Amino acid sequence: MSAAETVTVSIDGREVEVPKGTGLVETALAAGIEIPVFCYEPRLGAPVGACRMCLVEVEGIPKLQAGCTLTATDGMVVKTAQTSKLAADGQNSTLEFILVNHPLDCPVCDKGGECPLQDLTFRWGPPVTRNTFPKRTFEKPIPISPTIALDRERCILCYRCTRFSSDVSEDDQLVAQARGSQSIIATFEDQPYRAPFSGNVIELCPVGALTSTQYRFEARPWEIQDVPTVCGLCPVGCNVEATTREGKVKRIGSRNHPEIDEGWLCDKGRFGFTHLRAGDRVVDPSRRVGVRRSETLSWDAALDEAEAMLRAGGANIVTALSGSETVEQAYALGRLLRQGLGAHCAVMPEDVNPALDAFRLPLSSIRDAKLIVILGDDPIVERAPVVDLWIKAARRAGAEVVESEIGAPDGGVAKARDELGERIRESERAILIWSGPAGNGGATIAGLAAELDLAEKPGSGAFHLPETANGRGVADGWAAAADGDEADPEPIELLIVSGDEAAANPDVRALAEQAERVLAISMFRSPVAGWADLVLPGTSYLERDGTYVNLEGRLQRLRRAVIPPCPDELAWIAKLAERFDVDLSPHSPQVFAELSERCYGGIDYSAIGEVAELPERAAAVEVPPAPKAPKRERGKGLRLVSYRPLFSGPAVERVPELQFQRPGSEIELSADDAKKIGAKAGSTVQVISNGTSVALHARVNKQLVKGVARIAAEHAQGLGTHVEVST
Amino acid sequence: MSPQPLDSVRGFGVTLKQIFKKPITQQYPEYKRPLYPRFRGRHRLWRHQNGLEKCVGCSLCAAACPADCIRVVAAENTADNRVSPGERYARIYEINLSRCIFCGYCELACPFDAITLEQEFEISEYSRDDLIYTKDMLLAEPIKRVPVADRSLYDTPIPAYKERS
Amino acid sequence: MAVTQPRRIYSGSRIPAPIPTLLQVPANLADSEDVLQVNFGPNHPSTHGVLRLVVDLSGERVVGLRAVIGYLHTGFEKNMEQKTWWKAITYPERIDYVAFQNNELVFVLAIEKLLGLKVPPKATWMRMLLCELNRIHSHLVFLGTSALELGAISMFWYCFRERDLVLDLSELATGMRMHTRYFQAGGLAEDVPRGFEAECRKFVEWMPKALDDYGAILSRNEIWLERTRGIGLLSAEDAIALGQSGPVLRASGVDWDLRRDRPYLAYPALDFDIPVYPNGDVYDRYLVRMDEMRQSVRIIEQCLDGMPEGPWIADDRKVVLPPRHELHTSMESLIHHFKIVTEGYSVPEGEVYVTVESPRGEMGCFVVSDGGPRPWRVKFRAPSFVALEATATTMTDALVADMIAIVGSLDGVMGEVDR
Amino acid sequence: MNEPWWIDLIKAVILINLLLGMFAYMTWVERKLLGRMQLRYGPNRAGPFGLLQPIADLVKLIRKESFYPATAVDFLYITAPIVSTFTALLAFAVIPWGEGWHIAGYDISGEIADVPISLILIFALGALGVYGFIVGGWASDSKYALLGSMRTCAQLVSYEVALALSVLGVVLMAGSLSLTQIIDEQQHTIWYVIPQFVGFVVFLAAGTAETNRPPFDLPEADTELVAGYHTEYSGMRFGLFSMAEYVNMIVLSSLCVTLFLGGWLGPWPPLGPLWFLLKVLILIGFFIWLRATLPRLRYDQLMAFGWKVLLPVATLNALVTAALVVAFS
Repeated sequence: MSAAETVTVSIDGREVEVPKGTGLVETALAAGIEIPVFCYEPRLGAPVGACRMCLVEVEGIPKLQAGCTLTATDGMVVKTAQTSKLAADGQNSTLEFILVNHPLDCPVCDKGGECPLQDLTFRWGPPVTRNTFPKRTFEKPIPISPTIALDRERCILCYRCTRFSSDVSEDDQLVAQARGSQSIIATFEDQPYRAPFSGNVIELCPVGALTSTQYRFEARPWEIQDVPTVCGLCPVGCNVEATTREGKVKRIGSRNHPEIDEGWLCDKGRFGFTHLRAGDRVVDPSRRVGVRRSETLSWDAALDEAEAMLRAGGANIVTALSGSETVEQAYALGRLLRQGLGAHCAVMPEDVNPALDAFRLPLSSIRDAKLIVILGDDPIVERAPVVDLWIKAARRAGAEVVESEIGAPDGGVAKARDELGERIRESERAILIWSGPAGNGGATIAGLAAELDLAEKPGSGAFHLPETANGRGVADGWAAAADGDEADPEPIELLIVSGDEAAANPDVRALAEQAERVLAISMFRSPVAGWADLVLPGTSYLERDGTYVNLEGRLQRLRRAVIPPCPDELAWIAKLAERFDVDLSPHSPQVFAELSERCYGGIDYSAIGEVAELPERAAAVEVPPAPKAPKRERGKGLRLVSYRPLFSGPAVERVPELQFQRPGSEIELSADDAKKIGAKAGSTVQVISNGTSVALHARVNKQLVKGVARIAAEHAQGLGTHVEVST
Repeated sequence: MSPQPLDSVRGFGVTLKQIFKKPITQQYPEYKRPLYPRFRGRHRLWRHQNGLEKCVGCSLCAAACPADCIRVVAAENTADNRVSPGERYARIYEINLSRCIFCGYCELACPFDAITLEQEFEISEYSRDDLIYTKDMLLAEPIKRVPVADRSLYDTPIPAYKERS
Repeated sequence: MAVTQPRRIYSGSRIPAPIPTLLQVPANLADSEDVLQVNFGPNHPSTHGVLRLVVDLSGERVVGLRAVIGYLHTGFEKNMEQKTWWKAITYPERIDYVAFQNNELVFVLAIEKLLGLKVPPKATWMRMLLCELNRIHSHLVFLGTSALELGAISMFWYCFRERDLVLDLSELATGMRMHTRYFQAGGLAEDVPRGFEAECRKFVEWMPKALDDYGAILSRNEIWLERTRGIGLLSAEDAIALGQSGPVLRASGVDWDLRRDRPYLAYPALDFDIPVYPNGDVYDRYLVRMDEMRQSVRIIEQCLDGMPEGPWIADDRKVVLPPRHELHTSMESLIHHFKIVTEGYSVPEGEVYVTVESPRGEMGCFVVSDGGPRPWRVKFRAPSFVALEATATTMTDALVADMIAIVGSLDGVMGEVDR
Repeated sequence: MNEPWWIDLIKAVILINLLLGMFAYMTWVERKLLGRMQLRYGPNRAGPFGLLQPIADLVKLIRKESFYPATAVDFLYITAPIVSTFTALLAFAVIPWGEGWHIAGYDISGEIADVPISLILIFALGALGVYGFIVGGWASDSKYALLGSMRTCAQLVSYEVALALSVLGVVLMAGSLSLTQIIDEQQHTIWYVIPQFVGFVVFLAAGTAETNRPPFDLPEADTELVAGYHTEYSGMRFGLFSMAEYVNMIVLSSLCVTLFLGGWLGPWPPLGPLWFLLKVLILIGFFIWLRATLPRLRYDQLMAFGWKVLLPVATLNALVTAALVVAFS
């Protein structure tokens, strides 16, 4: 920034030079002076000055000013409470005023100990009270959703939560009702606060007014340990902090990676952790006996059994990976199977194409984009929720967001190329996003980006939103383990199913039919136990050490927050590898050091750091031509597009608090189709296919191509590729 | 100082005269000296008069404990299981008395006067595990009781924290 | 050619020390088969705590000596750095478990100095009183155990009789017989209890008589004199060079007492003498402590007479816990209580070194605060540790039995030495 | 001297048992008296006034593991306490505790064996008993025990001389080495404590050292040598050492009573053995009193005291007595 654009401000006698337009709070911070705030939060947009905690004395203005609403101007002379008696008195009065009706709840309140109101009162506020009258009372606590409890007595009306709801997540569900001292925070018409990002208001609340029901009375700040790790439930890889107490995860909080999540988390990542304690968690290995029965085994016996199965399988082993394994785990499995046994065949969770790396960008660059083009059939929020917030931010900042039609034959690529090509080329910062299946692991979108010459333009790029959290990393790890030819073994002696996602994959299920025997690694007693011969317990992302690669291609550290109830995969894979003369460490740092040489250019485990860096853009590679789209089956009625909703999957299914977030039984219809069928929005329609009939609520989505209907996967079970819809 | 043989003998007088005095040792298990009111012995948890527990499970005692010997796990009161007034109660309350240093910071920290250090000091056990006192043990009347000296003689008019509200 | 001198970090001689801190076996005896190396300690009936002396004996004569410490190392200082200031107050008193009250005082004084906190006079006077009681307690333990080690077994019981009276007073005032945590930053944890003065006066009247009895048994006893006079000699120069303080220093003829020379609390307002004896032997150390007990009784009496009325703790709500009754009515008080208890008060950035005259000498506390709620660094200057440095010097030409007397007279408390 | 052998045997059995009982209760008396001097009650849990305490101690000692140092010289290690106890008990055989009685036609003397040179016998046995202590400490192969037995060796040998010299005056005055005759002489004349006061004092001092009693308890000075020569002993082997010491103390007190305090003589009534017992108890009480009051001497001071004070005084006393006896006879 050039010198012309800076201003000089004097704060408490300290001269500080800051860029023009900097808020006074940040300016003071630059001078090493703290101006206490409650409501001020730059991520929520423009400051509102609601709490008056930041009162400062500005020379030339007779009244005290709310510091957060001011921006630094040249020659401004500011005195904060540290030097100005007036400002200190003002702050004291503000705090006294806030505390007048604040209930004596500290010992009970979950926020106690990490509460900004406590902190600021202790540091700046009055030590004694002058008020003896009874306090205002409300009914409390009010569950505004199964995950959030609202205590109106504690609320200091800073409007952070409502601002988040209206200005960030744009769900507009939290509002302030009534006026003055009677103001309360409420949801719209007492409906539950049902939005994918609702949990963020808990973290935003500077008092204990909005608290998590999961964390309610579970732990105190001095009893917990926060483990910095990465969320493993979607490909975004938000940086989270797992709060643990006595060896159990108690809550998940944001760790604010400014390039990935900016401190926002979706409710799945925030509340989904209780699946660790699910009742049907597999903790012991078990073996199938007879047709239906299974017996638990000791670990030694299980390893013996597994060894026998592997020896019998030899090279004719197929491994089905989930995409939720760590890179190390995939690598270890690869070393064991590929080097130890020569079994190179794997079923990958999804395609990964390196061509996309040439258009790599941090997610935060979406916010700065001028033009965003979204392709693919799936809603973004269902695939990579935080990306949706970035797009909303971009839209608020004036970017143009173009969503392609859903259900277009090629995902809208051709249309985008033809109709928007020129504009994308000309746009200063244009970003392409592919959200949906059939993107060929990013090759499709990379191909389009290459065509539009985005590789050379900083600030422009392309994202492919994959389905699994670590699909890329798993592919890297598996590939690094050995370089052998992948030949389809015939017959399949042994199928290894790694993880619950793989077990739920119908293709894997079909493979299992062909395989002689099946070895499954599963966290939960899912149906896989019925068709696997040996089930070994799996672990969750919160229980592992290792690395994940997110959708940007960023390598991030996963830290073990809690000890799993069983040995983690790496531990027993290493043991098993020993029996096949494969030298493998059970500790992820060593494994990473080994694999890093092979696929990440030898970077060090410690170099990944708490806030992971995004690698440089890779050199452009030849984008392979998209494989010919399989010929569409023709059928009667509307073609069905189903997508996997955010609130689904093995983890979410085991979290009772999140069930209300699961998608409603809806069918999305294009306006034309709806008109043709005569379905109004919200009316019930019968959806028939393959002899299955489902009653769903109709919803009209103008983005849908005519002749296409979209249903969330969990409501589309049993339905074929085409459905007939009737009222 | 020159040696003075007679001075050496004076000590014999001192030892001899003790025979005719009453021994100062106390026959402990039979006789228990009254403790002063401020004595800090084993902890006690208290109930309100209506039977509800005073403890709300806020863990302030655990935070104040320099020896980290208190473990509190809280839970929410429900209509059919009301343990304490208010929203929260201590589901688990354990004090590891083998770690406790009897500094009394827990009773200073407790905002509800739910925990106090009482006069009982006979807390030996054969096993360390037995020294982890659970909530039920802490709420119960102590089995062994020790006399306490007259409070009106030996304590400040309003004892700073032994007040029962 | 220029020679680069290594940069000197420390000027002045350090090693080898001018005065030996260990005794080397003389060359003519070094290879002799008659030299018997014996471990006295860490478990031995005569060592106070777990001091280990590796002694080379030629017959009964000590020809070589090496003290080994560290058996009671508990990491108190490091532990304190992990605790809030408030919680850390419970630690120093456990370092020297005999002079607990003085150790507690030095840390509390250090906090108050960093905070710039004014302590009400009543608290100051009560602190003096308790510290002097504690001094008597400490010296009684010294006297009882040293006499026991030299065979005068009854002394042990007589001393512990009075020690118990001191502990009773401690229980009355603070609730605990030892490790009281009664001194808090800003004053006292509680008001001086009713009835304390009467009980304390009884003690003050009784104590001189008891001291007379001790004197009758030991001070002029021929065997005691034989055993202690001229034994364990430490000259004034050596004592100073070895950094000695307290009774060990004063028994070597150096008139130095922090209560008078670096006054703290309200000692300047009191009238007391500082006993000094010139010979630097075990007997003089014994005499210094005997006289100090008498002086302490005088001080206690004056404290009782002069105890001011008023509050017992400062009224700084950012440091001192608010009154309990306010917790049910005042949000501000509840928050302050909550924060002090859980997070602790913050102490301004800075470093201080505070000393008090503990029964064993200069008890120093060096504290660095980074402005946070926990001490950044705590270091104690432990008089016991320094006293043990004189072991070798005082042990020159000693016999086995003298070794016991000398170690006893240096009065080290291993908890403080090792920390 | 017309006692049949079986009367001697009966007397010996009774006496040994009495002596053992006395040893046991001497520990009780010592602890009780010491306790009272130190403002304590002393043992008071086992039985009324703790009277069963010695039995409890015995049970404890017997049940306790008798550990055995790996490098000890086994034969000597085991026999040492036996030697000490045996000689200590044996010495009492010649000490007269009564006038003698005539029962059922038998003349029963007031001692087991009236040996003409009984005094020399006692000293001889005492000197033998020392071997137990010395050998026991040496055989334990422990540095503390070795130091302890070195001290025992030097201390007992030194004080034996003073002790022997201190009784020379008595022997000269009585003109006999037989203890019965010495008592007879005292009956005719006066208790020798008065003419032989110096000898009495020297005897007491040397005797205290000889029996390892404070302030001369250097061989087992606990604060210096842990437990001296019996550091490595436990259980009943330790018990035997302890017994030997206490029996030695009884023998010494008895000898002192016999030589200086008129033995079984008493003013009235003629209850010989009881008077004897009373005097012995008073002496033992005095030993305990010493222990309660005095600090321990240092080793070199002890030796200096023995050789430079006691020995010359005893010698002088013997010479003066001899001169006076010659002069008046």
